[in-house]
Amino acid sequence: MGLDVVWAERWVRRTAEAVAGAKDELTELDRQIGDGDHGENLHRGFQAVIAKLDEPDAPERTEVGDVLKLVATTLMSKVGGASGPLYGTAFLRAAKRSARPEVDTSGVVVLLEAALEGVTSRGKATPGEKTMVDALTPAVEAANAAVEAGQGPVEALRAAAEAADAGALATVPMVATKGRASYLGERSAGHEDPGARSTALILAAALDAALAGADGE
Amino acid sequence: MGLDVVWAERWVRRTAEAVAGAKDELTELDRQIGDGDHGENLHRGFQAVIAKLDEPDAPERTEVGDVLKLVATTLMSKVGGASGPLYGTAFLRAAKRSARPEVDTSGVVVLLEAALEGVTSRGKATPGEKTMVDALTPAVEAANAAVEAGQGPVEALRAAAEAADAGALATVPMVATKGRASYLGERSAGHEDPGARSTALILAAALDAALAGADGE
Amino acid sequence: MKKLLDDPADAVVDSLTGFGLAHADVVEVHADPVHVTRAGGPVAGKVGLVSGGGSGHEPLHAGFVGDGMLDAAVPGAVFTSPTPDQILPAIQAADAGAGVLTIVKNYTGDVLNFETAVELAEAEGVEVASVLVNDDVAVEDSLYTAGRRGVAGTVLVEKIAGAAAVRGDDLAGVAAVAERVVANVRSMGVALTACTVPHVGRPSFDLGEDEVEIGIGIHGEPGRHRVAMAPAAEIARSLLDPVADDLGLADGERVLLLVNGMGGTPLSELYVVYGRARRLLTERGVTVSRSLVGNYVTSLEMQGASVTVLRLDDELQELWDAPVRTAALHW
Amino acid sequence: MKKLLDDPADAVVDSLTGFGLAHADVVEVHADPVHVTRAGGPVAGKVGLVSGGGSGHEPLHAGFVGDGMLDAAVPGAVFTSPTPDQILPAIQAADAGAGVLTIVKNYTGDVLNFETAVELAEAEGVEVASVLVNDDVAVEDSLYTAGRRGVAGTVLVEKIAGAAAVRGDDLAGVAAVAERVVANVRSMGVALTACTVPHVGRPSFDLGEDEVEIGIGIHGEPGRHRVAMAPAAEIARSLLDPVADDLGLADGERVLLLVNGMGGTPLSELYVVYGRARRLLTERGVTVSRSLVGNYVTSLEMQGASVTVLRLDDELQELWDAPVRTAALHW
Ligand SMILES: Nc1ncnc2c1ncn2[C@@H]1O[C@H](COP(=O)(O)OP(=O)(O)O)[C@@H](O)[C@H]1O
Ligand SMILES: Nc1ncnc2c1ncn2[C@@H]1O[C@H](COP(=O)(O)OP(=O)(O)O)[C@@H](O)[C@H]1O
Ligand SMILES: [Mg+2]
Ligand SMILES: [Mg+2]
Ligand SMILES: [Mg+2]
Ligand SMILES: [Mg+2]
Repeated sequence: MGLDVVWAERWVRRTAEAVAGAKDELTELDRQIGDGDHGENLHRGFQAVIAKLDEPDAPERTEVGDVLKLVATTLMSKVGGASGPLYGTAFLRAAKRSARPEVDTSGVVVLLEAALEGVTSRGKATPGEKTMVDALTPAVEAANAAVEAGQGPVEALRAAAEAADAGALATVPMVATKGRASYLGERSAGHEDPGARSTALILAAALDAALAGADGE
Repeated sequence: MGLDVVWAERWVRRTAEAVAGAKDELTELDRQIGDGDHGENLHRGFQAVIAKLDEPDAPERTEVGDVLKLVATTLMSKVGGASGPLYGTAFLRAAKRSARPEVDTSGVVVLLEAALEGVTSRGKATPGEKTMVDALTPAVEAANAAVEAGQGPVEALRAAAEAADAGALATVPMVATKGRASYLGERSAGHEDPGARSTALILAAALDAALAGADGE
Repeated sequence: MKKLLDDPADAVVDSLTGFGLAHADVVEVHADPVHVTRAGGPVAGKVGLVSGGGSGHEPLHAGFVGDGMLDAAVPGAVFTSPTPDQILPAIQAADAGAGVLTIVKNYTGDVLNFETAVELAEAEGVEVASVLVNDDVAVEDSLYTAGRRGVAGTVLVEKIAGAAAVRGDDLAGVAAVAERVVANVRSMGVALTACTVPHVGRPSFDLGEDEVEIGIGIHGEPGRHRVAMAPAAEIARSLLDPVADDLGLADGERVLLLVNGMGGTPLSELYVVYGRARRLLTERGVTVSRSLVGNYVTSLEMQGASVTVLRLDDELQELWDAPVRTAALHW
Repeated sequence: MKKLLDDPADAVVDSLTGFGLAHADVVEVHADPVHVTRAGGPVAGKVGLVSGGGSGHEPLHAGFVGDGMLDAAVPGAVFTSPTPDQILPAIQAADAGAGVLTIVKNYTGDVLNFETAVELAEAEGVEVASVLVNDDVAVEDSLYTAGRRGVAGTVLVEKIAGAAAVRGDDLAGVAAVAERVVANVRSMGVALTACTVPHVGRPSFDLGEDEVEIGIGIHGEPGRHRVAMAPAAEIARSLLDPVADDLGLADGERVLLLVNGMGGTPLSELYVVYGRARRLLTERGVTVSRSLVGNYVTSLEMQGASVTVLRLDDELQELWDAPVRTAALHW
């Protein structure tokens, strides 16, 4: 089983569902250390993505990158806030590096690496600054380790999703030095970063989509 | 014992004390059906009256009317709101009719009648409109009855004070048709009129002052 | 109660002091007795305009002192009419020999205190005319009340009468223009929250979490009736309809639409209400040719808004457009 | 949550629609993508000015579109930066061939979205310069943060850069004036209450009945520290001192003092704070030669205020005094 266009579309739809379900949770996290709009921002963005996906006369999408590019441009034009351009650039770079019908194990790593590079090139955050980078960085590392251990693409996604979840949780004690939460200084400690949490959600959706495909769903 | 300048000054001081003590109660009544400032208005006014009374080089006051005139002009210039000119005019008319060293029983009636006339000439309220008129009108009638029954000035004041208190209580079920409370229509019923209550306080203070004098206090 | 104040008892004076410092080019603030006059004194030959009332409605009235509007304003204690000893010097300061028009909102307290002051001013030889503003249609039956209250329409009366005075109208003329505005302006307001008078320290009435009070006054006094919170379009309708009906607005007429904030409502919400009210007027065939949206006649930090409609003709519109240079209105 | 809105999801668009109708002589509101341009289009030969950011700060920025200030404004969702597809057409509409200056408040979201839009605009052949406003001294150590935020000082940058553009400065010149304002303006704010984002429906942070939050941002985000409610004089000091210290204001200098309301605070309280802040400046030997008091850069219905000081010289003061004709600033 490969990670093809069907997987990519399914990933996007699962993400939209996951974001819809977690909207209030994300907003509450952002309310604690930001401005309380992260859930709404992402929800607005992914609803727009789904609307684009469902457009009847859209050109046929044959490559994984086609789907990711649609996500990228839609998030960039619909989300606003910090997360819009950051996720937008992440998906845009990932799209460029996945311009083929199917992504294999090392393709997963390439895709995630490109996404991380997109986020850091725009946002200039390094690990430990309490941002989405703290979920994405361990995800890339874990996927890499899976490849080196000779595992398949689904296992690589599983490793990435689990590492992102752990990475998001690990932001709790951090003191933010990037993004809005940085204004709180020490008071930002004790709360999970909303962007790190949403990154974990997105990667969990990628795994779900792959598992659903494997089950023939 | 007569109601002389000493009585008049004592009346004013007792009123100031009574108003200070009832400030919150009056304000709460006004909050229910008005704009919540009656206690503060009267308190501000009578504090100013006391300051005037205490001025060291004030001309000697020999007539009851001298004291009442000081109250009138001070209330007019310091209270504002509806109650300022109404009480101001009441005391001014009362002052004019008590331009003598001492007030006897019928003098009490004349004084109260003049006050009532002052309020109605300015405010155009008739009994039953849920205003201070509903305390002052029965007070005048009761004092009159005391005179006709041959009672003394202190008894006349007692009758007036008791009637004013009953009159204030009787405003509770009334629907206001004058003053701010009138804007509430039916909703003004069920609350005592703050101005009627303050009138009852003022007349109770007049009685207190007379009793204190009678006790040689 | 959390307010940016020092001693609540000094709230009015402290605020006026800051106001005077910030706008020294436009106004002069006098401390004893408290009143505000136009910087530079009265304009020779021009009818003087004086208004006043309880404080807590800022920028009304002091914010409207200046070229093209008021010559003096008299702020009382919060929600309490000023006293005659404040009003008298304001009238005298505004008099340049052509007489003075006092613009009084119809509240028993304001009426009685201005009446007394006018008597005193006339005794001092000042010619005075008075106009009573009573634009609040929330007060339905003036037979059973102290009469309709003066609310946000006051700012329109002050602006337009001010322009008539600058134009050179005599006292009777300025008064007639002011009366014409009064005759053609109606308002109605809604409160989402009550307000808290500084020295009282608790809200002026109690309002449930999901209730609004329709027909609110501007003194923290409750309104006509209490209803469940509703969308802006519905609230706009419950304010605009009684106003337009009372004015008897007909298809083809032209109006000024003022959506006024009560102090604590963000501008963004006022524009939502404005858009809704305007649509309702358009549906009636009425053209909105002039507009004003903002906090002009407030109730401290109350959340809420009022809708005011003034029927316009060429003259009133021209007087509205005439230049004005005050702290709060400026064009 | 009680707000004068219809569907909270449409709050921004509904409000802008009303705004556009009320000020059709000054602005044009575009719906898709949402942006606001000056009525009459760009002025030939003049540098165009564009600003934007999350909504909820009204009248910022749309209220400052008009002669002498902005050529276009781009409102995002409430407290959320606008997107590049909104910003791009605003930049294009503001361009009259002399290039465009974008004025961006320093928030990660605004910076990133404007950056993207500017790249796109440049690709379309528009010459663009950008200035970042970061006047909020509450953010102490920019090494450990996203840098100082842009708050109320933004309105001063927009006004003064706007006047420079009208004067005929070229793009580099207008940008230099804007940078000079940024270099000389500092602000700090306090919140008495939190605000509620319409689609969130609950306050953006929790604040006790007797607490205030010092160093508040304008996005409902908490501030530097929480202290017990205090008199206005004390609060004014805790805002003014860090501002004046950071500016390094010296005896004999001249400034513009802006006391800005956060949306839910009555004007009367802002003047109290103004009076206190002004006294503190006077005590430092600093002359307040220009003033602005009112709700200009708000946080929805938040109660609170900010104090902004701009060091003036003859040129900046002259540009401040230059005529302006927008919905929210007019002289
Ligand atoms: N410089 C940055 N680099 C990486 N991620 C960032 C940066 N700044 C902010 N973020 C992420 O963005 C998230 C906030 O997104 P969102 O709430 O949508 O935008 P905004 O902060 O503009 O309201 C934060 O939780 C953080 O993970
Ligand atoms: N027309 C009137 N005639 C007599 N008394 C009146 C009239 N209008 C108001 N009052 C009295 O004044 C009282 C309110 O006084 P106060 O609260 O001090 O003034 P305001 O209503 O201006 O705030 C009422 O309770 C009522 O008794
Ligand atoms: Mg956010
Ligand atoms: Mg009262
Ligand atoms: Mg009152
Ligand atoms: Mg945001």
